[in-house]
Amino acid sequence: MPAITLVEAVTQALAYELREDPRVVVFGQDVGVNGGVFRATDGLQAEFGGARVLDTPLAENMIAGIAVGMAAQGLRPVAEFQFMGFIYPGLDQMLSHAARLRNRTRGRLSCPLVYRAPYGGGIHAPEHHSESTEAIFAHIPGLRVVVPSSPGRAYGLLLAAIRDPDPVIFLEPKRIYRALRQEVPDNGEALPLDRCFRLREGTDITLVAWGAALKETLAAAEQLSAEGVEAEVIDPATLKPLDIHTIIDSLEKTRRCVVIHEAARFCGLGAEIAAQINEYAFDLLDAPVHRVTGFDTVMPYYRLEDCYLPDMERILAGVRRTLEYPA
Amino acid sequence: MPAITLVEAVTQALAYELREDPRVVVFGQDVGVNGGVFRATDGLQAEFGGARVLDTPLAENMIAGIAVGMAAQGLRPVAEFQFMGFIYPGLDQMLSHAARLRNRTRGRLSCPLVYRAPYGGGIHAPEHHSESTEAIFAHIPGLRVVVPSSPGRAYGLLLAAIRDPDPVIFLEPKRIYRALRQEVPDNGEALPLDRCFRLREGTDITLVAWGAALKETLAAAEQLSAEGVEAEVIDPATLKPLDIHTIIDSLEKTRRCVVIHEAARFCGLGAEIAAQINEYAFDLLDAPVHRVTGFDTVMPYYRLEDCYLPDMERILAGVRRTLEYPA
Amino acid sequence: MHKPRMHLVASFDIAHLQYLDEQGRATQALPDFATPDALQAMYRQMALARLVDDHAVKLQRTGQLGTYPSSLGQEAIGVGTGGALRRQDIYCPYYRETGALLERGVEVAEILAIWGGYERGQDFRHAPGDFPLCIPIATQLLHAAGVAFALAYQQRHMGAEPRVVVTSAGDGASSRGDFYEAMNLAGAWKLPVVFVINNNQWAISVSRRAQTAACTIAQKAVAAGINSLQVDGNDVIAVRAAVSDAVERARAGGGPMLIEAVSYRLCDHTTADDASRYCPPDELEAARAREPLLRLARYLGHAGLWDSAREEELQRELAEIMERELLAYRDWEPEVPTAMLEHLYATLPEPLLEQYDELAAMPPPTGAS
Amino acid sequence: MHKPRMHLVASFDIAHLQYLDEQGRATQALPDFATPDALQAMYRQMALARLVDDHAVKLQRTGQLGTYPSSLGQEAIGVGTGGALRRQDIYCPYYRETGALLERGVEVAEILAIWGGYERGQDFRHAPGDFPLCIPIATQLLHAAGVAFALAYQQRHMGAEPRVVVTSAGDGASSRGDFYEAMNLAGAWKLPVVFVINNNQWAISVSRRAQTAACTIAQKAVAAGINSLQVDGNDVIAVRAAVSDAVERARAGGGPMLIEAVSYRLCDHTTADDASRYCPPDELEAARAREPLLRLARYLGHAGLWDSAREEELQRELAEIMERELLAYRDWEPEVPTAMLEHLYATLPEPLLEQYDELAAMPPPTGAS
Ligand SMILES: Cc1ncc(C[n+]2csc(CCOP(=O)(O)OP(=O)(O)O)c2C)c(N)n1
Ligand SMILES: Cc1ncc(C[n+]2csc(CCOP(=O)(O)OP(=O)(O)O)c2C)c(N)n1
Ligand SMILES: [Mg+2]
Ligand SMILES: [Mg+2]
Repeated sequence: MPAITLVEAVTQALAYELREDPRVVVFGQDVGVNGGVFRATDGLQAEFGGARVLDTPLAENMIAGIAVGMAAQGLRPVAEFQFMGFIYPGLDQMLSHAARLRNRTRGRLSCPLVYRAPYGGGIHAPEHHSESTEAIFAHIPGLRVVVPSSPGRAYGLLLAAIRDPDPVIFLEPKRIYRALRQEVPDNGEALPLDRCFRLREGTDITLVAWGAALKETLAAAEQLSAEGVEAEVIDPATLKPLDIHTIIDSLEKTRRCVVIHEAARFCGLGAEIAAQINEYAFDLLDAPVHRVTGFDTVMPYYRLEDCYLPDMERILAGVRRTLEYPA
Repeated sequence: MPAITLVEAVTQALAYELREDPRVVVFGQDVGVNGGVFRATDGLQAEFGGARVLDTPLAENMIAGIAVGMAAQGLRPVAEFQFMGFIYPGLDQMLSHAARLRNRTRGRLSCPLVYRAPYGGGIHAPEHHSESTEAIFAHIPGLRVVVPSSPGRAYGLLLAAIRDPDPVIFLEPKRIYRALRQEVPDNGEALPLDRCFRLREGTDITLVAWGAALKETLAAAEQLSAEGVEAEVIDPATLKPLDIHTIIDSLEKTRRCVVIHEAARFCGLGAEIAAQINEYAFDLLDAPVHRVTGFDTVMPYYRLEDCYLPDMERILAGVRRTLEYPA
Repeated sequence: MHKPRMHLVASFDIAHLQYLDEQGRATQALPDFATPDALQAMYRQMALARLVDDHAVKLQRTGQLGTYPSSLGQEAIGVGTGGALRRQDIYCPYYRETGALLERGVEVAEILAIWGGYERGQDFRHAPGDFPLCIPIATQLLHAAGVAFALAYQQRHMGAEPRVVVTSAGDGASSRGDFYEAMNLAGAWKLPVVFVINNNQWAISVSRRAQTAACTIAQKAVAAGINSLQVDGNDVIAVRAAVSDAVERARAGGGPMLIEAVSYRLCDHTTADDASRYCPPDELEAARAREPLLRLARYLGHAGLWDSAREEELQRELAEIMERELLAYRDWEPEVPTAMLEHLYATLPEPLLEQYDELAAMPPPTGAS
Repeated sequence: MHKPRMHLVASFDIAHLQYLDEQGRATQALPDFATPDALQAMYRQMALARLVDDHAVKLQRTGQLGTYPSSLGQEAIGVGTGGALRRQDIYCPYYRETGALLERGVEVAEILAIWGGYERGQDFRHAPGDFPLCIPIATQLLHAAGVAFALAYQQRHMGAEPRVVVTSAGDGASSRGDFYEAMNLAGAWKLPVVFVINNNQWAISVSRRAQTAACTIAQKAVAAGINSLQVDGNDVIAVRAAVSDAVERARAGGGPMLIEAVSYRLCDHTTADDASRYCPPDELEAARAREPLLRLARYLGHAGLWDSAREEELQRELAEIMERELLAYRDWEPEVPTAMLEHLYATLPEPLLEQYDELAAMPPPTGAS
């Protein structure tokens, strides 16, 4: 079994589900012959035909809106937004309809759909191509927000997202689309949603991160280990609804926590995690929950993007500060 | 001087600035002859003419987008969205352009504009008419998010917002549009943005709330006072950028804090406030920061809206829990 | 510049359809479906819609209902449209839709419940595939395009029978990008969807002329390369004929269509509105003379198919229905606080259990109205 | 139903304008502006645009520039459009705009800096009122409508001279609601704005035909009730004539216009794209024969206004300019980390000071490219 990248795992999951479930349709800009600008849908139109893998006209609001109609009528639409920076015209449909249809019809109609988008910075792309605004979606009741951080989790979580009876925003960290390879058996086995993954065991500090930021976070954990500090690393994966209990459990051991995310800090998901830790584990804490995040400004053009993204230096600095607290 | 309501204070501020600054234009759906569905622009078209107070076609994305062009070209547009529930089609323009134009042109062009919207629930309005998603906007770098909670602050803060050289989302708590009257001199004096207002002094606990939720919060503070508990009540008013220091200062006295907001809890602004308190005042705290908020679900149709909104009971329960901590 | 020579690359005509003029006289031979029975049935449905609207407004005025949008004067559009669909077709309505909802089998009590603050009103018992009333303007047009894709897909790839979706919106909605994006996709993908615009001349206080420089709404279909037609929206026969024709063409694979039904809002926008602030009284008066019930009654009268006795009998019958439905609304089972979390997801996620328990401990609200 | 009688309520024609055919022969008398000097100047600008694009792609291939969108084959649209504006007019461009930017006085080094990862490239020194290049498709069309309102407002109420805004977008952009909303407002408010669509037949891999069932983009203006015209976008004279005419009409208060310039993308979508995955080679070959530089060169050659000596001289001159600009780009002053906070607000809000200090303490990035 050849080892595959995260983006190939996405393709593999889409292909699996297209094959198994005739209700699944995949659509978006350039997802057909071109296979998507990141090749996430490469070969799918050739295998499943233009009736199930479709290029749409260029209109994100439309893409978000038709998915609601398709899902309510019994299909399992998987819609691609080319970059997260272009998802916003679709927000109205996601918030006002996809997230609410089940509730407002008291369960009569529902929205089993997936909105996929590559997200995050660090690939030297032009303006508006490096967004990470997961917190906006995580604030919306009725949605699920899922971020994979490895080929295996991309495969298993995307299968789960497609099969989930409710709408899922599936954000793919494009900086690590091809960063590492894993063997991912194409066995159709989904991974659980709404559950954190513990990526590394440790006793001294808990690091919470998701998506591409886990690359530097795990590297920081290795570095710390060389220094005798064992960090526990937790990937929430499903950011909403958030499984806080796995994080709290970890804190019972470590009593210290750093949250790392690429997104701007203010009202980012780190704030919610910090607030919940504060609520559920106030007495456990030996130091304030520290956030290592993007800055509260627009993601800069590529010359400065490495200064914006949390790197190992900043993660290590945050960890040391937290370990040394009060100092 | 007659006492006026919050919505009348909005009208008074708009009229003042239309009179003083020929660059100001007011537009939106039904803001002309009809004076807005809440009458916030009542009489303005009659006084300032159809060239400066304009009904637009029905398209929120358009309203948000043309404001960017107007502002960049030297006008001072004040755009009304009829309800916050209909602002989302404009989010793309707000996030991708209004908030960024100054930054991406390195100061050459800028966006001195105001996007106004009535917000919040509790007026028995239909579906989608009771939203409070200020946290979405507060996450966006480059925006200011301002919420008045009294006629005086509505007047002073709206003047400040119109005069501010950067884009402001001005959210008007419609539940208290007509809840109380104050004498508000029409003297053109703006109130400061980016500063909390201390609405009540107290030593035992700090209550942070904004907009309509202050009504119940202040009532709860009175009730507590009768019981011998003196709550300090802080209205951030500018939710982004947030003046955390006034809140921290208060905590130096009280060491306990409850944040109250109508919006859904998860990734709401209460999370950011709790996280920052945790960061800046960890050692001050005698109890976890407690959040009394809307539930993490869709704002229900009106029969249940009072169950959704934080009421005095829930605020008092939150305060007691925080005061009694650890219990 | 001096006038250059140009050549023509495309041409478009917009046509208007009418069967009954303002005096209720047939302007041409009626379509086959317009049998005496069918016309009387349409009249009855329009009269019921008017009665429901009238009662709903009164309920609101007496604090027994929330904001309500009457369709007074526009009954022909709803009834003509609703009647053109088959049961298994799908309808994606906007909010001003009494006539069409009744045609679809939605119960009057359900309609009242929606505006009375109960989500469960949207759980249309007899129209289980239809979309709920849609408040955010024009967004439903995209749902309809998605439904149309699904129907065509299920027909072609899953052996389902051919079905069609009809969706409606107001003239104001035609300014929203959604309207255009939905039509454009429907055209590009040749989807079985019919867009019906209730051009009642107002979007709250904004007149049709302030809304767009286009002289018809129908011509907006040209942008999407799809067919369109303007109909006299006060002539239920014309509406029904046009929508039926479009629906059956779509069913046969002929693609989408836009229908502009020209009418007039003879009432406030909703009970929260005061149209006297902006609506010219003479314009309103003139429009009143063109209204659809009077027109059809006149036609039926000329043809000996209607008289005051039958009218009285009809009103008695409708009043009874209304009575029953009002009771059903008054006895509507209240929602409990936990209801707001019960249908958010298929299964309540664990992190929400705590909030669910908090709601479960709450006393039910006391008679909010 | 049997065919009912309908009456016509509106009719629309879409015209096409061309001056030079594919062989560079005049198909009609040229407009007055088309003097030998003017034509040679347009040729020069198109050639410069092509050279800039060519070098930019090479810079990208060698790691010295980020993703770049060439306008190869579409130079007539940019140059024809840019030349139709007066200095004080405003331009709201999309991202595929080399020719128009050069016409507006934007420096080549600024263009390279934008795509080279420096925000400061957007600070157009010689076009201070123009909007920056716009990446989110179609959003700039709304800015243009807003600018047009401001220009008309400043003229009518603040004594400013009459000015016009021109904005551009691709064929793909015409599927976005923004496009329609912008045109509709421009029509309803009669704004001085001209919309120019570069119909290069592709939106990345999605063909014009997959984008819409409309047979022209020009006809989309019918939805907004505004005028429109299709021009041969490979004929710089036609583009310039059409845009100039529209601009001057708008300046005189005649309202907005949509111009569809029909061309072909003779290159990859951007350097990140591989058009061979989807673009039929024979279609591409056929399009190459219609390209704008060759066409104008042929016309000028026939007229004795161009020959290989002049071409060589021109290329030498342009190469020198390019050399100079490449140096300016290479010497572009790097941005320091704090730059990302310096222009976010007019004044840095106090709560951001801490983050500013953190950035100030950072070492500047080491030669990211
Ligand atoms: C997106 C959105 N914006 C604003 C509103 C508020 N609103 C409700 S109805 C209405 C006017 C709609 O006019 P039209 O489309 O002509 O339909 P009509 O009510 O006249 O039938 C407006 C602005 C809304 N419901 N949705
Ligand atoms: C809103 C938005 N969606 C998607 C993209 C990604 N994207 C960049 S260019 C492009 C195709 C645009 O095609 P067209 O409008 O025809 O312009 P062209 O590039 O052909 O000149 C797409 C989909 C984007 N930049 N913005
Ligand atoms: Mg209307
Ligand atoms: Mg194109």
